Parts: sequence; C-alpha cells; structure tokens
Amino acid sequence: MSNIKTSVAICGVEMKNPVTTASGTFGSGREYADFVDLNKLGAVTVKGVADKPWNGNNSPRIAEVYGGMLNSVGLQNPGADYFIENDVPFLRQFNTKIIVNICGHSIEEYCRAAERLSEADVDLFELNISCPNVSEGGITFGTVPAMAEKVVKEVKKYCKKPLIVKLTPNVTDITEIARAAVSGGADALSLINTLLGMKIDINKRKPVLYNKVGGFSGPAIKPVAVRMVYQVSKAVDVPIIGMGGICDYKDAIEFIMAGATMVAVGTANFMNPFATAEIVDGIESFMVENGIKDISDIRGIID
Amino acid sequence: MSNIKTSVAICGVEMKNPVTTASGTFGSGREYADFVDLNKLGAVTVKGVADKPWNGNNSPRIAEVYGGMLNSVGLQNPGADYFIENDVPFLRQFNTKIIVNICGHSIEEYCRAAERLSEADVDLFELNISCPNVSEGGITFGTVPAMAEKVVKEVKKYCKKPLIVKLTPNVTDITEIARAAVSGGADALSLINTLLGMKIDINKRKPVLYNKVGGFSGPAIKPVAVRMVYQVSKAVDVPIIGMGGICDYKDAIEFIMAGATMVAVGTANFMNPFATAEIVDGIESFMVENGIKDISDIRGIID
Amino acid sequence: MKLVEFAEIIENRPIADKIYLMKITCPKIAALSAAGQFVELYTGLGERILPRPISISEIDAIKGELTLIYQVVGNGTECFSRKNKGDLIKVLGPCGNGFKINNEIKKHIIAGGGIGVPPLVELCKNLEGDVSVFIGAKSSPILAEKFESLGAKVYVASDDGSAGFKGNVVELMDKMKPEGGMIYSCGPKIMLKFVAEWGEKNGIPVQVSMEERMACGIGACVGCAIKIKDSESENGWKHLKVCKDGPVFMGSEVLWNE
Amino acid sequence: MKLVEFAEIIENRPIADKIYLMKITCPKIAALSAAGQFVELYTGLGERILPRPISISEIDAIKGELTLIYQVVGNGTECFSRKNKGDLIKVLGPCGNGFKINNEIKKHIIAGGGIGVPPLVELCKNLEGDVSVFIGAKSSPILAEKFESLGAKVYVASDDGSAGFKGNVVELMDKMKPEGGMIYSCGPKIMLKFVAEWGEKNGIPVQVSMEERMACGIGACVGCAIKIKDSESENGWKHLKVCKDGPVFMGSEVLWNE
Ligand SMILES: Cc1cc2nc3c(=O)[nH]c(=O)nc-3n(C[C@H](O)[C@H](O)[C@H](O)COP(=O)(O)OP(=O)(O)OC[C@H]3O[C@@H](n4cnc5c(N)ncnc54)[C@H](O)[C@@H]3O)c2cc1C
Ligand SMILES: Cc1cc2nc3c(=O)[nH]c(=O)nc-3n(C[C@H](O)[C@H](O)[C@H](O)COP(=O)(O)OP(=O)(O)OC[C@H]3O[C@@H](n4cnc5c(N)ncnc54)[C@H](O)[C@@H]3O)c2cc1C
Ligand SMILES: Cc1cc2nc3c(=O)[nH]c(=O)nc-3n(C[C@H](O)[C@H](O)[C@H](O)COP(=O)(O)O)c2cc1C
Ligand SMILES: Cc1cc2nc3c(=O)[nH]c(=O)nc-3n(C[C@H](O)[C@H](O)[C@H](O)COP(=O)(O)O)c2cc1C
Ligand code: FES
Ligand code: FES
Repeated sequence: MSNIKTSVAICGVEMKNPVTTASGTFGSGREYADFVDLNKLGAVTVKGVADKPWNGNNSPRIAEVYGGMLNSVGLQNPGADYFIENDVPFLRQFNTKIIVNICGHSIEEYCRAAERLSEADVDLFELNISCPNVSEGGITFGTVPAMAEKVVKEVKKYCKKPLIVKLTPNVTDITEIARAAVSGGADALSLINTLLGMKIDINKRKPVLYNKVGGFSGPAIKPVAVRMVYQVSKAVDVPIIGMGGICDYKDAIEFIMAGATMVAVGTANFMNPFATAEIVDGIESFMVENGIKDISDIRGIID
Repeated sequence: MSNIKTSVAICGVEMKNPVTTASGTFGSGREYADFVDLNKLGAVTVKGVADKPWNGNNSPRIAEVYGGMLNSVGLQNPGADYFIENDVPFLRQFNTKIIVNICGHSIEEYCRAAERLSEADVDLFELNISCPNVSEGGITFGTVPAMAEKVVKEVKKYCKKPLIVKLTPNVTDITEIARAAVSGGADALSLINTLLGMKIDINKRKPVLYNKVGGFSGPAIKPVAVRMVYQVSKAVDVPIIGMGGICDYKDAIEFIMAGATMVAVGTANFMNPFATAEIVDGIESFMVENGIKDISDIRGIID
Repeated sequence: MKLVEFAEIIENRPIADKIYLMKITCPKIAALSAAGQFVELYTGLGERILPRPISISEIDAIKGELTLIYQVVGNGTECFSRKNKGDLIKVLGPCGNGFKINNEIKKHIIAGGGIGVPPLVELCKNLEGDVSVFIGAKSSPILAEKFESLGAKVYVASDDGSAGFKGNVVELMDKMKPEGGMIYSCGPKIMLKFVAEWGEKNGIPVQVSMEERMACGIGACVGCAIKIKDSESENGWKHLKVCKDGPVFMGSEVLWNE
Repeated sequence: MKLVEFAEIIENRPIADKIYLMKITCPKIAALSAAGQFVELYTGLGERILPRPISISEIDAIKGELTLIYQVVGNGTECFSRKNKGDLIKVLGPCGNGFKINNEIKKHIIAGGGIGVPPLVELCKNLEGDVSVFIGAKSSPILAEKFESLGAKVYVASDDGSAGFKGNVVELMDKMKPEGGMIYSCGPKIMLKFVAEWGEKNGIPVQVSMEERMACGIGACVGCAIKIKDSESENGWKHLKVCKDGPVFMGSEVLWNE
C-alpha cells in the first residue's frame, strides 16, 4: 500500500478506492456488514430510492441462468423518507461515501425524489434511467436520447449533489445515450444496468418470472459491459463507473483499463459476500505487483 | 419415432425435425461429419457466403469469456463460386436441407451473392444483416429499420429461394427491426446473431482480439435470445429460427415454447461436437415423455 | 449475525428416492442456528452462480454439526448429491428467523409435507409437552420414525394411499382432530394455505415456513418477496422478504390468494 | 478421422515449475495420432466452455496411451493440474497435421522453446539418423534428458543463463552450426520466426508448429487463422487454419510480420 494511490474522485467527491457496490445488490449495506467492513469500500451505492414507496413486482422475481441471474424486483423500495430516516444514519457511521440511486416513473417523480434526497447527508446521486416512462407508454427513459437528455436536465434543477446517470445497455448505440445524458448535464455516467432477459420453465410451460422478463446480471454479461464502458469512455469526457459481472479484481482492472474511474460490484455479492472487500485488496496487490503507482495510470489505457 | 411429428416447414420447405446449425459454427458440415450423421439434422446452415472471397480479420479472432466466447472472424469465406463447387455437392449427399447464409458489405454485394447462389441447388437463404454497411460508414444494416427493410427488399428481387432474414440483437427494439424485415419481404426470421462484446488482457494491457471487439455467443447469451425470440414471435407472423446459447434439448424446447419454429445450434458444437444430434434425440424423447404429438403443439405456448 | 464457513461433509447419503441427508461440520454457524432457519449452500459450479437455500433439519451445537435433508430437483442439488464424505462445501448461515416457541404451550401440532418435513425435526426436539406430527407426501412421506423416536405421535398421509391415510395432511387432521396451542407447518404452498385455514377454523394459531426464489438469502436483493397483510397500506398488503422477515410467518398474516 | 473419448488419467504430475505431465488412455485416438498433432481437452468447467488445444508429446499406440505436457497458465490448465489418477477427461483428437518426415533425410535439427518442446519428443522418436536438439527457455528448459535418452545430441539455452548457454536457441544454433536436412521447430512465435530465418540463411528447410487461439479445433469456425504467403492472391497471402491446415507449416510459407 503505502506508496500507491488507489483513491479516485468523481465530481470532486474523493473515494479512498475505486470500488463501490451496484445498486440493488447490496441493500443499504446493513446485510453485508456481517461479511465486509464497510469502511473498506470507496463508496456504497444503495438500492433504488423513489419519491414514495414502491411495491415492486409479484414473485417469483429471481431466476438463475447460465453464469448469471434474472431479476424482476421492479425497484421495490420504501421511499425517500424511510431511506433518509433509516439508512443514511446507518451508513454515515462508516468512513465511506454514499451514492443514492434514484428511480421514478415520470420526470416529476424523479425530480421530487432528487429534491427530497438533496436534503439528506449523502454524497452523490445516481439516476437510474432504466425505469419505464409511464406517460410514454412504458418506454424506458434511457433508450431514447431525447428522453434521457430531458430527464437529466430536469432532475439537475432539483439536485444539490453531483449527478451520475446510469445507462441501460438495451440500446443500439450506447454512445448516443451517453452523449445525450452528458448534454443534459450528467456529471458522471455509470453502466451497465441489466440486459433484458427471459427464462422459460419447460415443465410448467411458463416463464420462471411472474413478470415474464427480467434484468440479466452476473458474470455472463461482462463482455457486453466491458465493450460499452470502452465505447462510452472514448465518446464522452465525464468519469465512468463501470459494472456488469465484476467478480474479482481482474474483472475490476479490466473495466478500469477500458476507461472506468470506479467499478461497482453487483451480482457477485450473492456469489461471494466478501467480493467487494476482496476486490479492494486485489486491486492493491495488482498495483504493487505491477508497479502501478496511481490507479489512474491504467485508466483507459486501451486505445 | 412412430407416433410423433417432429417435422416443420419454413416457407414450404419441409425439414424432418426443427434442428439446424448456426451459421459459422459448423463449417459446411464436413468437419462435424466425423461426429454427427448429417442425415439426422433438419437442415445444415452453412457459414456466411459472399459474392467474392473475404479475408476476414487478423488473429487473434477468438477469446473465451465466462460461459461463452467472442469471435472476430469477420466473415472470412471463399466466396460463392467456391461454395457452389465444393460445399453444395458435399451437402447434397445427405438427406438434409441446405440453408445458405449470405453476407455483404453493400446492397449490391448482397444482391450479387443472392443472384449467384440462386443458381445453386440449395433450399433456403439466410440473409445476415449484421454486416457493416460500408457506404453508410460501417453502420450495421440490421440496426436501422429503414436500412434493414431496403436491403431485404432489394435482395428479394434477386433470390429464387425463400429468404430468412437474420437479426442482430444489438438494437433497442428488436420487434421494430423484425417488422421492417418482414415488410421488406422476409419469408422467415432467424435470431439472434452475436451480441457485441469485448475482453481485455490485463497483463498485456490490450484487447484479446486483434479487432478489439467481437461477437459474443454461447450459453451466456441465452436469456437475451429467448427474450427476443419471444418478443418477435408476438410481433410478426412469419416463422422464426431461434438461436443463441442452445446447448441441449431443454434449451431447444425453451426457444420453441418462446415461439421458434426451428432452432439452430451454434457455439455448443465447440463444447460438444455431438450437440446437434443429441438435441434431435432429446426433443423426441421430451415429446414422447410429455405426450406431445406434434412439435407445433408447444410452439409459442408462452402467452 | 451470519457467517460463511467451509464445512466438512461428514455424511451424505440417500434416505429416500432422490432425497439425501447431508451432515456437515460448521461449528460457528451451528452455534448460532435455531429450528426453522436455513443455510445457503454454494454449488461451486461455474454455470450456477446462486447459492441454494436449504433448511436446517437438525442442529448439534456441541459437535458443531448441522443435518440438511434435500431433494435432487436440478443441477445444484444434483451436484450436492455427488459430494463425498470429507469434501468441503461453502455454507452461509444461519439465515432467516426460525419458528417461535412459546414455552407455555404444552400441546403442539406439526404438519409437514414433502420436502418441507425436515426443518420440523429440530423444531420437534425443542417443543415441550405433547406433539402430534402429521406428515404427508405424494406417496412416501419421510422421517416418520425420526419423529416417533422423539416421542411424538405421528400420523402419515399420502396422496396415493401407498403409506398411511390416503389423502392429504389436512384431510387427515380433519379426521384425527388433533388438539394443540400452536400449529407449525412447512411444505408446498397449497398445503400451507389449507393448514392455515384449518388452524383458523379450529382456533389454533399457525406458523408457516414459506419458500420463494432467492438470490442473496440475507435480505439485500429484495428478490424473495411475499405478500403479507397490512391494514395500514393502501392495497391491504405489503411485500416482506422470505429470507429475512421469514421464512416463518403466521399463517393468518399471509395473503394466500397470490 | 477424429474421435471423442473419455480418457482415463493414468499419471498427472509436475515435472517442472507449473509444468505437468499427464498420461491418458484413449486407444482410439492414440491409434490415429502422429507426431506434431494435438488433442482438444475439455475442462468440464461451466464458466470455461472451450476445449484446450494441447500437443501430443508421446504416443504409445500399443498401450493406447498419450502423453501430454502442459503449463498451468490459466483456469483451464489449472483445472487439469488438479485431476487425479483414475479421473476421466474428455478428449477430442487427433487434430491437425503433424510434422512431415522424409525418410531420405538422415540428419535432423530440432529447435524447441518453452512449452513448445513437448511435441518434439514424439517427433524425435520417429526420425532416423542423427538428431541435434536445441532447447531453450527463459530459465529452465525441459525434457533435455528425454531427448538424450532417445540418442539425440542435446544443446540447452536459457535467457538468464541458469541452464546451458546464456541466450536464445537461435544464438546457440549460430554458435554450434548444426547440420541437417530439415529443421523442426515449436515454441514462441518470435523464436519460430528466427528459426525460420536461420534455416533460410543456412539453406535448410524448416517446419514450424504454430499456435493460434482456437474455438472448434477441427476447422469449422475459422477462428485460428494465420497468414500464409500466396502469390496467387491479390495481397500476397491467404488465411489458413492452424487447427486443420497446420499446426505445422513450412517456415518459408508463413507471413511472419503479422
Ligand atoms: C427457505 C427455503 C428452504 C428450503 N429448504 C429446503 C430443504 O430443506 N430441502 C430441499 O430439498 N429443498 C429446500 N428448498 C428448496 C431448494 O432451495 C431448491 O430445491 C433448490 O434451490 C433447487 O436447486 P437446484 O439447483 O437443484 O434446482 P434448479 O431448478 O436448477 O435451480 C434453479 C434456481 O431455482 C431456485 N429454486 C429452484 N427450486 C426452488 C424452490 N423450490 N425454492 C426456492 N428456490 C428454488 C434455485 O435456488 C436456483 O436459484 C428450500 C427453499 C427455500 C426458499
Ligand atoms: C496447437 C496448439 C498446441 C498447444 N500445445 C500445448 C502444449 O502441448 N502444452 C501447453 O502447455 N500448451 C499448449 N498450447 C497452449 C494451450 O492451449 C494454452 O496454454 C491453454 O489453452 C490455456 O488454457 P487456460 O485455460 O489455462 O488459460 P486461459 O488464459 O484461461 O485460456 C483462455 C482461453 O485462451 C486460450 N489460450 C490461452 N493461451 C493460449 C495459447 N497460448 N494458444 C492458444 N490458445 C490459448 C485458451 O484455449 C482459452 O480458450 C497449445 C496451443 C495450440 C494452439
Ligand atoms: C437484484 C438486483 C436489483 C437491482 N436493483 C437496481 C436498482 O434498484 N437500481 C439500479 O440502477 N440498478 C439495479 N440493479 C442493476 C445493478 O445495479 C447492476 O447495474 C447490474 O446488476 C449489473 O451488474 P452486475 O452484473 O455486477 O450485477 C439491480 C440488479 C440486481 C441483480
Ligand atoms: C465463430 C462464429 C462464426 C459465426 N459466423 C457467422 C456467419 O458467418 N453468419 C452469421 O449469420 N452468423 C454467424 N455467427 C453467429 C451464429 O450463427 C449465431 O447466431 C450466434 O453464435 C449465436 O448462437 P450460439 O450462441 O448458439 O452460438 C457466428 C458465430 C460464431 C461463434
Ligand atoms: S433473497 Fe435477497 S432479499 Fe431475500
Ligand atoms: S479452431 Fe475452428 S477453424 Fe481452427
């Protein structure tokens, strides 16, 4: 350690290392505190918070697939008030930054959540634009550049923290959406959210998930995620939080070399509850062994 | 198998069972003939054939990823003349249908290939619209509905065989492209082609593939493929050949229940050279055990 | 408090068709475990990334051992069945809340179905007073002798009549009219629903151990939601987590018609 | 003709740092194998779907055995190293074309580097007349005694000088000036290139065994392309398949600067 610099900054917020959690896979940190010293993480990204509580979808919400899983949690969450009262004080006990993931069904809902959460003692916002836009017939905000730009622009008016915009991979050209988010005012980008997938139970002759389709995550999606982080890092100038199937420090380094400033660990937590801490340590050892003084020296090193 | 009907028809071409090979993964059948009796397959789909020979990309062209692989073969092929002289006579020795996958860099190239191959003794064409459109700056034909419709419409003028159009999954809305292909005149659709992926060698600090990015295939991509086959089968009325990660008969049944008339086995051949034959047998046993008289009874059974 | 241990397998053998008993040594987890809790078993297979929730059937805190009984239904459980004595298996636990035991109650009714029977063994050991155990299955209910050896009165039902009463557990309870201050039940959802109704009809509270597909098993992913009645919420219910708020709930709380 | 067999492992032991020798029984494949061919070994790991190409180091067609020598470099080879005597391993082979042996040639030069040395053992057994073997490595060349026991004259080089000549194989050949009618070489690409140049300079034809990343290993996927000079084609080269058209090519055919 001693001599190496693992810390990174996103929009002026300094994290001790480039490792955070992927929203929705780490609760608000409480459940994993049995396994991981939260002080060890650069930041904790909490599960999606909306203006008001959301019930989410019916069960089954989880299906396992080859090298990954599908979820159709549907962004169940107890709402901004509950989050501010219960989770923020818990997380503030630790020496780690707090990134709040925000969801909404309409621009108004996003704005109200951002406004309310701006009062809370948190460090960064991450806007999940993979939510269905109810007034546009359920089209995902993040799949249409103009819609993405607009929601970012509006939310920026209400948020008093730097804004990370989280991109969905279910698009033809991720760089187009990335540029739209940046021109809407995104201070940073995070990607990828889940791919859309489906699994059928051939004995029951119906989808495994009640919701039929769900978000596909885990090691199986990594090649798509690395490709998109690489493409986006060449297309825009804001910092990127890379995620999608990161299981170990090697995966994390791959994303950093592809251009990510930070990495987020998601489904891997379910595979190994120590994953985040092991990745922090692994990145340090890799740097020491390879004579990398500052993590930023390898960031985006791929042409 | 006595009482059960496994045969399917695509645009009047009858196949003895719903199993074919995914283009590019089975050569023109010759290499796998050591392992599989080609008479056993409903059809053999050969690797992409262009008007003239293509050199393809530089090596390395193959990278392994979690539960799958990347390839950047770049559609290397010896051209239509060679194919007609060497591969058609070989395949015609067997009691199986021949599906010729066609590739091109421009509408003109596609049309010339279709015209030339129309003279050959083959059964169906599969138009691979995942090729880069050189005159449009390398944008993939299959990612822009208008471009997809146009190339299909033009090729139809030159082809004297029923035309299957093969869709790329790297799009925001696969049903939009599917509809465009059908309105261009596609007699059937096949999906999915590979997802775009990337892998970085963190020790060498460069992409594993010479071409940097490559097509991602194998069991890892199955949930995306099932979802897309399901969506497309609800959106259009033409037969569908489903593929993407099919490794065993259960996977094949999943695609059929999602709406596919036929299934194609790709990367699984590399994992198990007997895969295609085992899937043919497995589908039959599944039908017998479940009292399914006709494979079409379970096609698209998912609402 | 939950832990991960690499447990040594000290026994792993079939006890019925496709049903195996696995005994493992994981002293730290065993020391914290209670009847009705479960563990997450990691398969170690690359293609199967999620751990498998398996109920704790018996606890020997002194020896540091847990007994698990599982049915081979897919890839993961099949892989467990191939493990040998001496092999290590990664275990996370103990997960969830177990059965609530009220020591003032001296008469108990246990109702288990299929592969839901195993967690009721440890429970039975912990109950004071008289215990009537009803176990059912399609054709061969398991662990009857086990409960008998614990001094319980055991009633067996099978759908096809090949063992004991021909019919389901609730029909058998209807017939035997057992008495008790609490019913504890684990088994298929449809059975739990009928047991809950039976308890309500007979004025006996029912604890049910529920199942749902899980990812994390520890309350972080909100994957294992179940609808629990909630008069304060608009639609009359709220989603709780089977893995953290359960798996044991009061039968009267569960919104069964979902 | 290629086959798949579930081969029994009859030996699997380290012979140098991270280098293992595995002997397997696969009579049908062994009966068809020749020096310079390779097999595809399946890992059986869910996350690693492709088989691993490994050269055949020795063939015992009578016993039906193949000897493979492999270096642990990643997940797949690591998994092989953990296999035990008696375990089964899925093997496809024999793949590719081996070395061409011309019985009129009575003086041969073998040049191997690193983990490229093993396939040259079976070759050496098959050569008639005098054989000079040059083997190199970063620090510890392997199999020197093996070649000696076959009656070859062995010259050893190491980059760091810890064994034999300090330098590379070609520098050592420059020094020793071996004579022969054919050079056979396997090793890192850069070494093969220098050997090919050395052969050209000295008027001796060179056979080189090439490597490329593979998927199918049998010529179907066109994944393992290598540029081979072709005066008939526009750009002066064509892509051939290492797995099917090779792995052995004439050094003079290979377009090295790619
Ligand atoms: C709290 C709880 C306790 C359980 N206790 C036991 C027990 O003691 N003995 C026993 O045999 N089984 C028990 N089960 C069911 C057991 O978890 C599944 O049978 C097992 O996970 C199937 O894994 P598989 O890989 O063999 O099957 P697959 O069908 O291949 O599994 C695929 C996926 O589905 C999940 N899954 C499949 N069936 C179920 C199910 N019924 N419930 C939840 N998830 C499922 C798996 O965990 C996995 O993620 C319990 C389930 C829960 C939720
Ligand atoms: C014709 C041929 C013969 C070979 N013979 C031998 C031999 O006798 N002994 C030996 O130790 N090695 C040999 N190799 C190299 C060997 O195939 C790789 O070292 C091995 O596949 C690495 O697998 P892994 O899972 O341990 O490594 P990983 O790096 O995890 O492998 C990931 C992927 O890359 C491929 N790969 C990695 N390195 C290479 C490589 N150098 N060449 C081709 N593919 C590679 C793997 O096959 C796999 O698909 C040979 C390669 C070829 C092409
Ligand atoms: C169970 C689950 C819940 C998730 N919830 C959210 C969420 O609330 N907000 C969000 O932006 N992303 C959510 N995601 C997506 C992850 O944050 C992450 O983008 C995705 O899972 C890819 O990373 P991974 O492969 O490492 O899991 C969720 C993913 C999972 C598996
Ligand atoms: C090595 C390789 C070469 C391929 N070549 C072609 C091709 O020439 N034309 C085409 O339409 N698809 C090609 N594909 C895509 C496959 O036909 C198939 O759509 C894809 O691999 C998904 O199926 P799978 O996961 O079963 O492999 C190729 C795939 C691979 C792996
Ligand atoms: S399984 Fe994750 S919350 Fe219950
Ligand atoms: S590896 Fe498939 S053609 Fe050589």
